[in-house]
Amino acid sequence: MRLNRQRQIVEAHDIRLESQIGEAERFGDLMRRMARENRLAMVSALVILLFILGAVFAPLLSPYSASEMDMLHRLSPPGAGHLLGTDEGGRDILSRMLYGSRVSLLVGVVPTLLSMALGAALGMLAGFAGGWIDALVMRLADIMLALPSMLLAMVIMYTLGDGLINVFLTLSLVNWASVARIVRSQTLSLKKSEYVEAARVIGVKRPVILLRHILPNCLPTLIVLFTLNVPAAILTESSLSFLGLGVQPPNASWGLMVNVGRQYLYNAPWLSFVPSAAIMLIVLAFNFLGDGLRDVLDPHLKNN
Amino acid sequence: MAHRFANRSRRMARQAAFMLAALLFAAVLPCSAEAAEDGLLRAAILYDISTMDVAKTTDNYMIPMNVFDRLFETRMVDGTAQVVNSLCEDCSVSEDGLTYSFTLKDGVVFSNGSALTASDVQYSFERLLIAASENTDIPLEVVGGEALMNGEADALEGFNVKDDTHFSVTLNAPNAGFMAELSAPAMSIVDAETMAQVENFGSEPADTIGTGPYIVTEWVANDHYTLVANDRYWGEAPSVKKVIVRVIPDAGTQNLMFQNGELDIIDLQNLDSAIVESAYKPVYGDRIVSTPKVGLTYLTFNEKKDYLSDVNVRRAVGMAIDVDAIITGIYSGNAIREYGIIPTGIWAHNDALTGIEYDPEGAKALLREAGYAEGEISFELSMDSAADSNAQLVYQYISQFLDAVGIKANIKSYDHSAWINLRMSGEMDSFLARWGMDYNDPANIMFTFFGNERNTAQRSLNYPDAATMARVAAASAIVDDAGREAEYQALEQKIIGEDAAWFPLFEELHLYCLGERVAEFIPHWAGFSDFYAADVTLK
Amino acid sequence: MKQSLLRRFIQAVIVLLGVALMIFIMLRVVPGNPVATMMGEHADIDTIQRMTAELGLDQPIHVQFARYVLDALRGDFGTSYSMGKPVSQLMAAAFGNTLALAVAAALFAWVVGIACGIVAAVRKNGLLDHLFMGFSLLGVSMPVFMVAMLLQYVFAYHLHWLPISGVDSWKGYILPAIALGWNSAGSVARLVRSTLLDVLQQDYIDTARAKGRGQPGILVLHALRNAMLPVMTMMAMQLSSLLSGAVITETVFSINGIGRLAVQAISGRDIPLLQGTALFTTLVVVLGNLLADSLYAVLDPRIRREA
Amino acid sequence: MEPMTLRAVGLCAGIPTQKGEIRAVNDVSIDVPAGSIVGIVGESGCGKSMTARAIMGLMRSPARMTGGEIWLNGRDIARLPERQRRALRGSEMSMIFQEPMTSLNPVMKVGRQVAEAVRLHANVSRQEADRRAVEMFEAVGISDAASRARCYPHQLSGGLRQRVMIAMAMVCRPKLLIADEPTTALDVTVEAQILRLMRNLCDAGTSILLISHNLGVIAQLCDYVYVMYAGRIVEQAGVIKLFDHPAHPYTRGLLNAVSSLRRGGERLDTINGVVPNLLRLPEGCSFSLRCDACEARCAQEMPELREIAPGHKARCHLAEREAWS
Repeated sequence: MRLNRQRQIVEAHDIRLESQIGEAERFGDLMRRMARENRLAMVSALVILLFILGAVFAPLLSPYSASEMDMLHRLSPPGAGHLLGTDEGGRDILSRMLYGSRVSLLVGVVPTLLSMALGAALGMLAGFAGGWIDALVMRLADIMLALPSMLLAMVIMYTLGDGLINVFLTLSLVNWASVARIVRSQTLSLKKSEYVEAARVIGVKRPVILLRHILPNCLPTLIVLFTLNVPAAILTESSLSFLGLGVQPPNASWGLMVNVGRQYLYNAPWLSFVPSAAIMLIVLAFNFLGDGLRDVLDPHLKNN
Repeated sequence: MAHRFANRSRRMARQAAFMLAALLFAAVLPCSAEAAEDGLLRAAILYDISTMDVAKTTDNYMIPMNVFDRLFETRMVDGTAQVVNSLCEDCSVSEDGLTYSFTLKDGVVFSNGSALTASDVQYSFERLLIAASENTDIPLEVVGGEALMNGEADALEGFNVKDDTHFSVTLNAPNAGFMAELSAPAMSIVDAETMAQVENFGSEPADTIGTGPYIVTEWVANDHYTLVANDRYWGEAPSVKKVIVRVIPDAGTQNLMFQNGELDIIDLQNLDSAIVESAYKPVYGDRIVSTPKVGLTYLTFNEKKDYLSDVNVRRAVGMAIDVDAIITGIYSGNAIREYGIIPTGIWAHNDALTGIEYDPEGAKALLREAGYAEGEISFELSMDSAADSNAQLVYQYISQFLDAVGIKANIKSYDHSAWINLRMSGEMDSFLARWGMDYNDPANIMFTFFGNERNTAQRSLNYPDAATMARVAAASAIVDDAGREAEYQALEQKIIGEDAAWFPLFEELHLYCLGERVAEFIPHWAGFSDFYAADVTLK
Repeated sequence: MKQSLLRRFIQAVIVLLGVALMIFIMLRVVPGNPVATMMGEHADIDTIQRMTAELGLDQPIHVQFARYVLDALRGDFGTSYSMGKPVSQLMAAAFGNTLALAVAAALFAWVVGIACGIVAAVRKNGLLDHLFMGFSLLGVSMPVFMVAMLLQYVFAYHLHWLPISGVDSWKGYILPAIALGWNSAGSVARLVRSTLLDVLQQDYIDTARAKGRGQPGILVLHALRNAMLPVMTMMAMQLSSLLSGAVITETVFSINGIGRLAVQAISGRDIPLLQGTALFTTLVVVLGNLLADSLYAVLDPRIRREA
Repeated sequence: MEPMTLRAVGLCAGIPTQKGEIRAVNDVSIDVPAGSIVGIVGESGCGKSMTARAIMGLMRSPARMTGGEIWLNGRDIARLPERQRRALRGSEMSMIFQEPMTSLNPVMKVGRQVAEAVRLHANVSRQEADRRAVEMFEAVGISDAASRARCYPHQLSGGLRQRVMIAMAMVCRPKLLIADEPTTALDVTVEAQILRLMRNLCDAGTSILLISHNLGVIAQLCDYVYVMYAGRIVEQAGVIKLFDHPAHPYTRGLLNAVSSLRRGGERLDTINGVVPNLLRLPEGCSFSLRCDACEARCAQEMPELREIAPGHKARCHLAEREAWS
C-alpha cells in the first residue's frame, strides 16, 4: 500500500505546480507548441524577422547608396554588378528595396492594425448594440467607402502636413470601413449564440462580452482581413506619394517602385517584379503566421 | 435510394463541365486585328480632347488644325518654318506697320456649303473676345478689342470689311509677328451664319463646321473621334480619307497596338526613351520620323525666395548641372542643347549664344566666394506628378547633381492642379517645365515669361529687372526685322547671360513611328503631337 | 420590413447629402483652381479670373452648395469643366462599360473565389489548399496593372485570342474582368476558407453526417450557407467598389469607365464631374450595403428581426 | 442467442500525434441485443464517445479507427466503402448528441432538417417527407407539431430541440440508436421525459446504445452496462448485478461517489488521482495508480477481461474476491 501512497503524493505535487505557473508560462508554451507543430508558421516568423533586420540595418547591408543615379547602367538586368538589377535611374534595386522596406513595412502593418482595431471595435459595437448606434456607424462607413480616397488623402496632407504619421492616418481612415462591416455581420450572428446570452444573463458588462466572447470568435476573420489589407496598404501608399504625401523622390518605397516600374514592364520587368515579390513574400509570411496563431489560440481547432 | 441522389449530382456536374468547355472554346476563336480599310489612318492619344471649340482650349489643336483653316499657315519650307498663305490670297502692310489689308481666296465654302466671306473672319476675331474664350491676347491687339471685351462696343472697331473678299485690320501697336500669330490654331475661321443656328458648336460634331480638309463625324467622350475627308474642300484632296483617333490612356497598350498593326502612327514621346532605344530604333529604324519639339525645357529660380535671389547661387546651380549627361542618359541623345530663351527653330534664335558650362568645382568655388557654407543652401524642386517619366527622372538627376556641390534641392511631388496653383501663386521655389511654341515669333516665349511684372510672377520667376521687362514688351513693336532680332538677342544675353534668371536645358526632339501603311509623314512645324492629317500619305 | 426600408431610404439621402457637402468642403481645403488646370500652360491670370467668375466659383461655399443641390434635384448635374459635356451624359456612357465590366469581374471573382475557398477548406493543409491560397495571396499582392498588362501581353498581343484594348465586342471584357476580378477572387477565397473551416467544426455538421448526408451535400446545404454571412458582406463591398470604377484596368484596356472619369475629375478639380462621380459611387455603396443587410435576414434567420 | 442488433468486436481507435499514437479505444467489444438498451459509462476522456463515433463511422479527423469488426444486424460494416457505410447512417443506425443547442443547423427550419433525413433514404416527394417529419414530431411528443416544424432552432427550448434530434434520428425507423450523453444538457424534469421517450422507442423495437457518465440515467434505463476506463472495458454486467456486486475497484469507486449522497452529510467519497495520460499509461493495470487494493501483480501485468460470473466480466486480478464480499 505504501508504495502506492508515495506515488500518489508525487503526482498530486506535480498538479499543484502546474497550476501555479499559470498564464505567463502558458503563452511561452503555446509558442513552443506552435513552433513544434507548425513549421510553416515558424519559417514565416523568421522571414518577417529577416525583413525587419533588413530594414533596420539597411545602411550596412545595401551595396550602393539608394539614390545614387548611374545613367550608364540604366535598366540593367539582375546580374554581377547589381544583384537585383538597376532601375530606370540606374540606381541599385537591392539598396532601394532595403531602404524602401522601412517605409513599406511600417505602412503595410501599422495603418492596417489601426484600421483593424478601429473597424473591429466599431463593427462589434454596431453589430451588438444595434438600433441607432448601428445605423450611425454603418452610415459613417458608407460615407467613408464612398468618398474618393485620393481627395481624402489630399485634405489630410494639406491640413495636417505630409509626414509618415499622416500616411498612417490616411490609410487607416480609408480602410476601417470595410473591416467594420465584416465584423458587424459576424457579430450579428454571434450575439445570438447561447454563451453570449448566458453571459448577459449573469450580468457581464457589455465591453467584457465583446472582448471575451465576440472578439475571439472574429479572430479567424480578422487575421484573414489583416493578410488581405497589408499588401493593399503597401500598394496604396504609392498613390499617396504621387500626391506629395509620404515618400518623395529620390527615396523609394516598394509601392512606388512597383508603380514606377509599370512603364518598363515589357523591357525591364524586374523593376516591378522584385518589389511585388517582396510584398508577396511578406504577405505569405503574415498569412501563415496568422494561421499558426489562430490554430494555437482557437479552442475548436485544438483537438486536431 | 440514396445512390440515385448521388448519381444525379454527378451527372449534373459532368454536363456543367462540358458546357463550360464549349463556351471557352467558342471564346478562344482567334480574332486577328480587323484589316484596316484603305484610306483610313488609325492614331491614338493618351488623353481625350476637352473641346473642339478652339476658343475654349490652349492645347487640344488636332481638330482645329484639320477641320478649320486660318488666314495663314506655318509650314516647314526647305528646313525652316515659313508663314504661307492659306485662306488669305494676298496681304499688304501699311508703312507704319499698323494696318494690314487682306484679300480672301474666292469661292471657298464651309463643309455645309455656306460661303466663306470677310464677315466670317470678323466674326471669328470678335467671337474670341465675347464668348467665354481663353485665347484673347491676339484679337486684343486689334483696335477696339478691349472695348468689345468689356462690352463697351458691339463690334471690333479696328476690323473693317470692304466686301466679301476684302477687309483690313488695324492694330493698336505695330507687331512684326502678327502674320505668324494669325497662323496659330486659335485664329481658326468659323462661319458666322452657321454659328447663329447651332447651339453646340465645339461639343456636337454636326454643329462643328469649318473649311478645312476634314469634317468631324463622331466624338465619343473618352473613347474616340473620327475625321472624314471634306469633299467640298477648296484645296487639294488629301491622301488620307478617314482618320480614327482613339483614346488609349496607357502608353504600354499603345505600344502593343502599334506593334500588333492596329495603329498606323504612334507618338513615341509617351514611351520612356529606354523603350524607344531598345524596342523601336533597332526594329523600325527607317520608319521613325524625328523633328524638334520647338520649345524649351528650362529650370526656374524664384528670385523672391532666399538663396535663389542671389545671382551667384543661380549661376552655381547652372554650373553644377551636366546637361549633356541628361540629354544622353535620359533622352538617349534626342534633344538639342539650348543656352538662351529663344529655342532652335524660332526666328531670331541665336546659334552662337554660349552659356553656363558644366563645372562642379567652379560652382563650389563660386558658392564659397559668395559666402555660403557647404550644404547651407536648400530649396524645393516642385514636381508635377502628372509630368512624363523622362521629366521626373531629370528632376532626380538634377537633385543629385546639386547635391554633389552641396546644394540641397528637395523634390516634392504635387498633383497636377495643386502644382499649377502653386506655380501661378508665384510661391514655387524652382521647377522644371517645357514651353511649346504656339507660333514662330520670339515674343511667344520672351513676353510670356519676361514681358511684365505680372507674367513673370505668374510663372514663379519674379524677375526683378523692370527696365529689361519694359524692353521685352517694346520689342514686339519694332518693325524692321534686323533691329528686332538684335534687340531680342541682346535681351537674351542680359536676362540669361548676366542675370541667369532661369537655366535653359534643351529642346526635345519629337519622335513618331510610322506603320507599314504610311508612306510619308510631315510632322507639325513646332513638333506638336497634333498633326495635319493632310500631310500624311498612305501607301 | 417596410418600416425599416423607409428608415434606410432616409439614411441614404442623408449620406448622399453628407458626401456632397464633404466634397465641397474638401475642395475648399485642397489647393488647385479648376479653371487654371483646365486652361493649361498657356493661360494667363486675367482670363482665369474671368472664367472663374463666370462659372460662379468665387461664390461663398454655401451658395454654391445650395445651387448644386437644387440643380441636382432638377436632374441637372452641371457641365464638366474639363470635358465640356453634361456630367449626366458622360456618366451614362461610362456607366454602361463599368457595369458590364463590374458584373463580369464579380462573376469571375466569386465563382473562382468560392470554389477555391471550398476546396482549400476541404483539403485543409493539402497540396490544393496551399496552391489555391498561394494563388489568392498572389492575387492580393500583385498590383492590378501587372496582372492586366501580363494578361494583355500574353493572350492579346502574343496569342491574338482576345482584343488588346477596347470593348466593342463582348470578348473585350474577358481579360479586364479577369484582371479586375483576380484580386477580389483572392480575398473571397481566403475568407470562405477561414469561415468554412470554422463552420465545419460545428456540431450540426456531425448531425448532418449522422443523417447520412455526403460531404458535397453537407458543404452546399449546411456548411456554405452558414459560412457565407461575412463573405457576403465582403462581396457586397467588392461589387460596390467594382461599380464605382476601376481606373487602372480601364486605363490598361482603354475602357471608358467611371473610374477614369473620377480620377480625371479629382486631378482636374472638375467640380461638377467630381460631384457626379462621387454621388454615383455613394449611391452604389449605399444600395450595395442595403442589399447586403437585407440579404443577412434571408441568409441568417437569427438576425431576421434585427436587420 | 437472441438476434444481435450490434456486435462490436475488438474495436480500436486512436489519434496520431507527434508524440505517438494516442490509443483512445483499445480492444473494446460491445454487444447490443435487439430490443434492449445497453449503456457505456465512464469518466469523460475514457473513450466512450470515441467508441460510439467509431461505430457510426463519424470519426473527427485526425482520429481514426485502427481495427475491429462492427456487425450490424449480422453484417460487418467496418470495412464497407464510405458510400455504402453512409447509406446506413440515418436508415439502419442513427445517433443523437449531447448539445441540442448547437446540433441543429441554425439557418434551416427544423422540419426541413428532419425531412432531409427522410429524403436521403426514401425516394419520396418533398411534401411526403415533410408530412413524415411532422408525424415524427408528434411521435416524440412535440405539441403543435405542424407550426413547430416551421420554426428555426433558436426559437425552440433545449428539451424541444432534443426531441427534434430524436425525431430526426428515428424518422427512418433505424434498428439501432446511439445516444451520446442525450440528457446531460437538459434539466431533470425534461430529462425524465426524454428517458421515458427512449424507453418507448426501445419497446417499439429500436435497440439503444446509451453513452453517459451519469450512473442514475444508466441505472434507470439500461438492461446491460459496460464500464470503460482509459480506453478499455474494465467491467460489464447486467445493470442489477453491476450496481449490487461491482467487481472492479473503479466501478466500486464510481458507485461510492454516487451512493454517498444518499448517506447525506459526510464528505463525498472521491477516487483520488486523475485519469492517466493515454500516451504514458502505467505498466500493468491502467487503474493501478488510483486503486486502493493495488498489489505488486497489478503494477506489472495487465489483467484479462475475465468472466467471473455468467454475463459478468471484469478486468482485475482480484475480481473474484470482491464479487463474494
